[in-house]
Amino acid sequence: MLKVQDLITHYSGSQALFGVDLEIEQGQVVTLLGRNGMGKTTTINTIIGIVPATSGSVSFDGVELVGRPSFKNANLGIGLVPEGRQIFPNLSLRENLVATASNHLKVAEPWTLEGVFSLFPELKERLTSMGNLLSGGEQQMLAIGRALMTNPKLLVLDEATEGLAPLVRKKIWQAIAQIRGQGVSILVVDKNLKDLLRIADRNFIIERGKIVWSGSSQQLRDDKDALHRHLGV
Amino acid sequence: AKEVKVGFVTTLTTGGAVLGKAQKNAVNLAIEHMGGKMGDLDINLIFADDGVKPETGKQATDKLVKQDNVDFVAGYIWSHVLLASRKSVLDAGKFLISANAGPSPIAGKLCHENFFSTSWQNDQTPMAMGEVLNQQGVKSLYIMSPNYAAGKNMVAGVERTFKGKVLGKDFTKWPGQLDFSAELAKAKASGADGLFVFYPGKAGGAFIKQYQQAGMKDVMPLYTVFTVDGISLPKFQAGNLEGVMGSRVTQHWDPTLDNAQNKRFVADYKTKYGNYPAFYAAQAYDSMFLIKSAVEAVGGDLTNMDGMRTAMKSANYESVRGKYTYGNNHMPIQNFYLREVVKDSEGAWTTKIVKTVFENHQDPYAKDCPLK
Amino acid sequence: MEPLLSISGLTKSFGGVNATNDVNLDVSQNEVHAIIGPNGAGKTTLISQLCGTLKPDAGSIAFEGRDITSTPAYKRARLGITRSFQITSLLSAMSVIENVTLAVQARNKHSFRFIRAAHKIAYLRDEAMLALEKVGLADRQDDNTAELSHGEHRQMEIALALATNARLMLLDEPMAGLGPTESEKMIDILRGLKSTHTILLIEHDMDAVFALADRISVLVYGQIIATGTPDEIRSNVAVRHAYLGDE
Amino acid sequence: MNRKQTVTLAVMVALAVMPPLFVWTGNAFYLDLATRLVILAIAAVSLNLLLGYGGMASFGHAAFIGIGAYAVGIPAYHNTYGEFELIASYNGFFQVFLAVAITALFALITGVICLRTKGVYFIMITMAFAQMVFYLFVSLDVYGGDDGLVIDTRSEFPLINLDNPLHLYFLSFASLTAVMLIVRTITRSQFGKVLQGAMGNEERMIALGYNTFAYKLTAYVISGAMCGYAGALLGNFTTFISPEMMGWTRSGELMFMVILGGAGSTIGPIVGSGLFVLVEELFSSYTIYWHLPFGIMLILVVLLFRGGLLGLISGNSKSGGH
Amino acid sequence: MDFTLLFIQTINGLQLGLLLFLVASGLTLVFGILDFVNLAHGSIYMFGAFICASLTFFLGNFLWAVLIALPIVAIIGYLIERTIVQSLYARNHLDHVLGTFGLILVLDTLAHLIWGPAGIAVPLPQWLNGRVEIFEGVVIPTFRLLIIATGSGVALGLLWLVNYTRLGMLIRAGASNRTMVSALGIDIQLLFGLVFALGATLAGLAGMLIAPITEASIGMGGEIIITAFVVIIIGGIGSIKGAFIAAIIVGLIDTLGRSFLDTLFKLVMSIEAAESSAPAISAMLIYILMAAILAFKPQGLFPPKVR
Ligand SMILES: Nc1ncnc2c1ncn2[C@@H]1O[C@H](COP(=O)(O)OP(=O)(O)OP(=O)(O)O)[C@@H](O)[C@H]1O
Ligand SMILES: Nc1ncnc2c1ncn2[C@@H]1O[C@H](COP(=O)(O)OP(=O)(O)OP(=O)(O)O)[C@@H](O)[C@H]1O
Ligand SMILES: [Mg+2]
Ligand SMILES: [Mg+2]
Repeated sequence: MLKVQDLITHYSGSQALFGVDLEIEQGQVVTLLGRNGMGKTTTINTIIGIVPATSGSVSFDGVELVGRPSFKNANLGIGLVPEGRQIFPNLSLRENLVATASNHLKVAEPWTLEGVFSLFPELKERLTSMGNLLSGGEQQMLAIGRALMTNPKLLVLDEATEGLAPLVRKKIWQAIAQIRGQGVSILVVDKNLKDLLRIADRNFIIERGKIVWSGSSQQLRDDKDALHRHLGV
Repeated sequence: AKEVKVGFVTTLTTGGAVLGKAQKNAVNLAIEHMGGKMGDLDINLIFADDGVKPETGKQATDKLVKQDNVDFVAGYIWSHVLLASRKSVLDAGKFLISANAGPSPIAGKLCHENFFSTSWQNDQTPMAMGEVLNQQGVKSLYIMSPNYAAGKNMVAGVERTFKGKVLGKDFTKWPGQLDFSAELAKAKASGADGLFVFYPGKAGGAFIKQYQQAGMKDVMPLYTVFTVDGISLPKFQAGNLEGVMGSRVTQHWDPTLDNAQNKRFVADYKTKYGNYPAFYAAQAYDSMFLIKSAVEAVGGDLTNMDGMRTAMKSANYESVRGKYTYGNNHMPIQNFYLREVVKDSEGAWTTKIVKTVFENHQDPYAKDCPLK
Repeated sequence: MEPLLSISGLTKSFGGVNATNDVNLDVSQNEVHAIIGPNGAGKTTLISQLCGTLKPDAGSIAFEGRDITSTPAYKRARLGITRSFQITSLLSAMSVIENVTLAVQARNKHSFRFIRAAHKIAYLRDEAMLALEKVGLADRQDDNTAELSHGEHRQMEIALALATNARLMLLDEPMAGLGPTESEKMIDILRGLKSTHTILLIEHDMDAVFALADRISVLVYGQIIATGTPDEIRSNVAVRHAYLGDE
Repeated sequence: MNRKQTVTLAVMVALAVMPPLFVWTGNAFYLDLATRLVILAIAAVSLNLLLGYGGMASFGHAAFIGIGAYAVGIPAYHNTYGEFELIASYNGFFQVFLAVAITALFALITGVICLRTKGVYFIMITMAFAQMVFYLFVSLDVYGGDDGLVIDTRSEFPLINLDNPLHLYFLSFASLTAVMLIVRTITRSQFGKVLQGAMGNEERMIALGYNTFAYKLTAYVISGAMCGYAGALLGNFTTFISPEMMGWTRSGELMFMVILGGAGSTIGPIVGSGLFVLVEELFSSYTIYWHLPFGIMLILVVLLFRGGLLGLISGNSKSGGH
Repeated sequence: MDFTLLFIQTINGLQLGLLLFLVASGLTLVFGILDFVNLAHGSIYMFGAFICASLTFFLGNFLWAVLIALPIVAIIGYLIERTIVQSLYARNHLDHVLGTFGLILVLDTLAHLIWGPAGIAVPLPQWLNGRVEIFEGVVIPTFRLLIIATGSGVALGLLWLVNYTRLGMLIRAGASNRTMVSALGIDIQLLFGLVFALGATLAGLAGMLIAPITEASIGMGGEIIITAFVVIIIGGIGSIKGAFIAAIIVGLIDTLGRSFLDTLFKLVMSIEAAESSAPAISAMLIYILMAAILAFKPQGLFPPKVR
């Protein structure tokens, strides 16, 4: 479904990605692991088109994404929960969810406000609060809800559980499993290795802008050396 | 061939360029009428733009004086530009000829032997209007004018001669205020016999429109100075502002003045540029002939400053306003006329002279000038 | 011993939300006191009131026995209270080292020093480097802050707090955004501060909390529902239900 | 030596040697132009302290220039025409002191109010105060109102004679160099770093313990006073002052000089004011429609070079402001 | 005090306020929402006036001219956005200021080249040129009533658009975070282009409505732009409601100041002093007002909830 080949990205001068290869199948949960500053976010942002790729290819359902504006890529069915939440501060919580909601793929049962609120009941009480006045965790939930409201078939979560209470985190993992059940693929970056490995089908480890390891969760648990060398655990 | 270099500083950019363009046209026409020569000398004319800013005007003047080394600097529509530039010209020992601006200091304590005016001192025109108001039996007056130096001069001028009662005065924000609804409402409420205003340039157009839209024409007759002129009238006509028809203005000159020089000027200006010349143009046209009289009087010897000065002082040239003389401060002593807005034979809006208000009128500041 | 920080009756509400509701809390010298609680419970709001960016509706705050409830934020910082931001707040137009240098420089009484070039003042730079080394950003000292990754920004956030050398550090989720490795390291750093500093730690990372905290307070809906040692809290049924959610 | 320093040196050397050459080759007008340029550059450099290093885009700096110029003109006027004996004087030191003191005081008072605001609000409130000064002088009939005030006698100093254009030029040039050095020193000092920090993220600086308001106010007063000094020079140069000099368009021009050259660098504002003055002179001598190419040039500079012309020269695209 | 006069002046103030609102609304839209400082807003206002003036003479009817001029101005606005503004969003405000100042010079000179320096007086159809007697002694020019109506209509329309439509949400979202809006599937470029064009259209409309009162002239943009900024600053940047209320306040204060300040001053000082200080103070009035409001509310009367 998503196939990234030899992706190279530069930030004004300095190179951040040195040829990333990565693949996601329909309905899979795939993780991208790596220490801080290794290029996880850059990979994600390049896939979507927020950061322009220098070279390489990203094909999504047979469409080449590199070189296209990000809104077109998003409309193919990629939903992003960006690093650092990035909710719209000057929109109310409800507006944040509604403003960019869409159903380009004509999903039969699209996400609704109620759907999001049943996932995060906390949000319901803050319906009219401005985005910037929400607590860090509330913002994070909102960012996930906002991505869901675009009814994606590939959900990309960049540190989507940062700042969430343990209970909520747990709920999110459950939700992910549930969404996957509906045929949605998921690319996830997160620090909670234990939780991730429990739900992931496939894991990629990135180091200095290159994929240095990939394999199933069981393989990774067993590969103590890789865990230690690339992730320091 | 030898040449006489003349710098002409006027406004060529911004909205004020309408006035500058009229002056430039008139100066070019004057040169044409002279056949490009003053005596035996070729005329080398350099126009410079002041952008309605004193600093820009001064810089342009400096360039004319220091870089182009002109013999005469003429022009200057705006008082503040003239005041800022004055020292540059006079300190360099050149002649300075104002073709419009006439602020009081220049007629009084800042007067200078090398300065001449082909226009008027600010107070004179409104003084004539004050006299007109007396003659017409206007007992009470409402006054409106922009809140800047020339505006205050105008008001002071009319108050000098007007004998009735001033019921109210509004000094409006300048520049920038073009909506006069509040002031017009006040004027109307005052119940005065007449309304005196001074709104030069585009403020004049705006004022006249609103005067008409407010329906004041039948209630309170309008008396203006420097508001209705050859530049604004065609615009009023195009905009169908009948309200201005019949309104009264005073001026030292009119296109209908009966002398040969004026007839040629007005006729050729109309043919060449398609409309009646405004007073700005008339004064600019005169300034060239004043210079010509000086150059010819000394036989082209431009180092003979005294000779040229004496010649100019005698005002011995064909002025479009007819004969006039110079006071000790080198401001014209001249007639002022009452003019009325009328349609000409072809239906174009213009003015005609109703009568002479002042004969050989001298400005009130001449006594402050140490020159004899 | 008198507590370093003493909070009593602190109340703040936004419209209908009681973000902190009659909070009473003492933090003693050289203690790591963790505050945990669900999202939106009012933890950040509490910190903002302690450091002076938010004005409480009621209640008082005393630092070293002295009432600072209405002391402006910058003065509190001078007294020795520093904070880190949950949502990273750095000088992104400056280099990494410049950021930290400014934090070191803040230890001075004032910075109305106009003559000497700041980058030539050795101790400022040395101290700044020390802080950067601690968080592992020493090799990025000359980079532009905007060019660092999210996790690196989080590390800088802590470096700044460390560099002020304040006696009381209010740390708002210092582990957030850090990878597993980096988190481990951060726990070590904070542990190292224990002997010299007092820390009020807000954190959702329970491993860190249980590894570091001397005492833990649980904040729910703006109210402290429990305070105790890590073991007491771990076994508190209400806390497990409202927050931890395990089992 | 990096490119920026090379440019700085080249510009300063050119400013030091060219003007006397103009005089010897009989191009006195270009000496005038250079003097104008240098004086405006002083104002631009002082504005840059605020704008480039403090993120305070003052849109009212022309008022400081105007007040500075009137501080020369008014004492001279009274010395010539009497009244107000207390301040009547041609003494240059007195006039400059007056210019600097009054502008500093004005900056202090208005700064306390203006600095409560930020960003565009700051731009507008500084403009508001400048407009008040503008209308104040427009209606001050004693000093000519909008017709302005002619300065018959320039400031008198021992040894130097400001009626001599070269003396005036070199006084201005020396002042520019001094002001540049002052700004450069300040911005690299601890004070300067705090100022730049406050520009970047005020909340963070407060959390670190800085009373950012006091630092910003100090910078505002320093900048205002330097601009007042530039005004005193300008008054001596034009020998004429009018409220027009403090209109918002002039404040805007100053701002453009800084941005055009490159905010937040020592030489930027000088390059900017140089370009502004020279291009204006050059273009306007060709056509009265010179604003058209001038405007296109400004647009192109903004579109193509980040951080003004200096961004082009030094090859980095760091931009100042907010 | 004369209450009829007070009433008339209040209506005059209202009318001036609504006219200011028309200019300011486009500015606050572009500034508050696109976070773009458009100094050239005034020049577009001027273009609106000139285009409409020319069309009035060409078509012989003012209203038709307005209807045709509006889309023309919108297209001009859109083109300006595409060519220049678009690449400046990501820059800081000062770059906007410099770039749009350049644009002012270009547009004003173009206007000078196209229409000459003279300015154009715009004739009104007879039915708009008259006056309406509201009640005994209170007569208002018809056209000014039209301005009041248009200004109020635009205010309501904008409030609805920005606050209650999804388009409005997207516009606001785009203002705070372009990248994210785009990453969530919205063509932000197009959206911004349209908003800019709308802002330009509003500026143009204001120019068209002022032209029959004053005239279309070079430099009219520079005269209005500062006042328009004062209005949106007092109101709080980006707030349509704020701009509306501030415009009315400024209109009223300015008009009433001009009308009654001298009378007021004469109560406490000599006639001489009153006559010379009243105009000075009334010219400063809106600036004093702005400074005073900002001193107490540094982000205007209705600060954006976020920025
Ligand atoms: N300025 C404000 N105006 C209105 N409501 C606010 C404001 N700041 C915070 N809130 C609300 O107050 C509550 C407490 O917020 P706070 O940020 O303190 O939570 P928190 O405990 O830090 O949560 P988290 O763990 O998610 O960061 C939240 O519901 C939030 O929406
Ligand atoms: N805007 C930028 N300009 C220049 N360099 C950047 C920029 N953003 C990131 N980088 C650099 O690119 C590298 C990869 O950054 P990236 O954000 O992709 O890391 P990451 O793996 O997501 O890290 P983290 O876990 O901290 O979020 C880092 O070294 C970072 O410094
Ligand atoms: Mg990342
Ligand atoms: Mg929080």
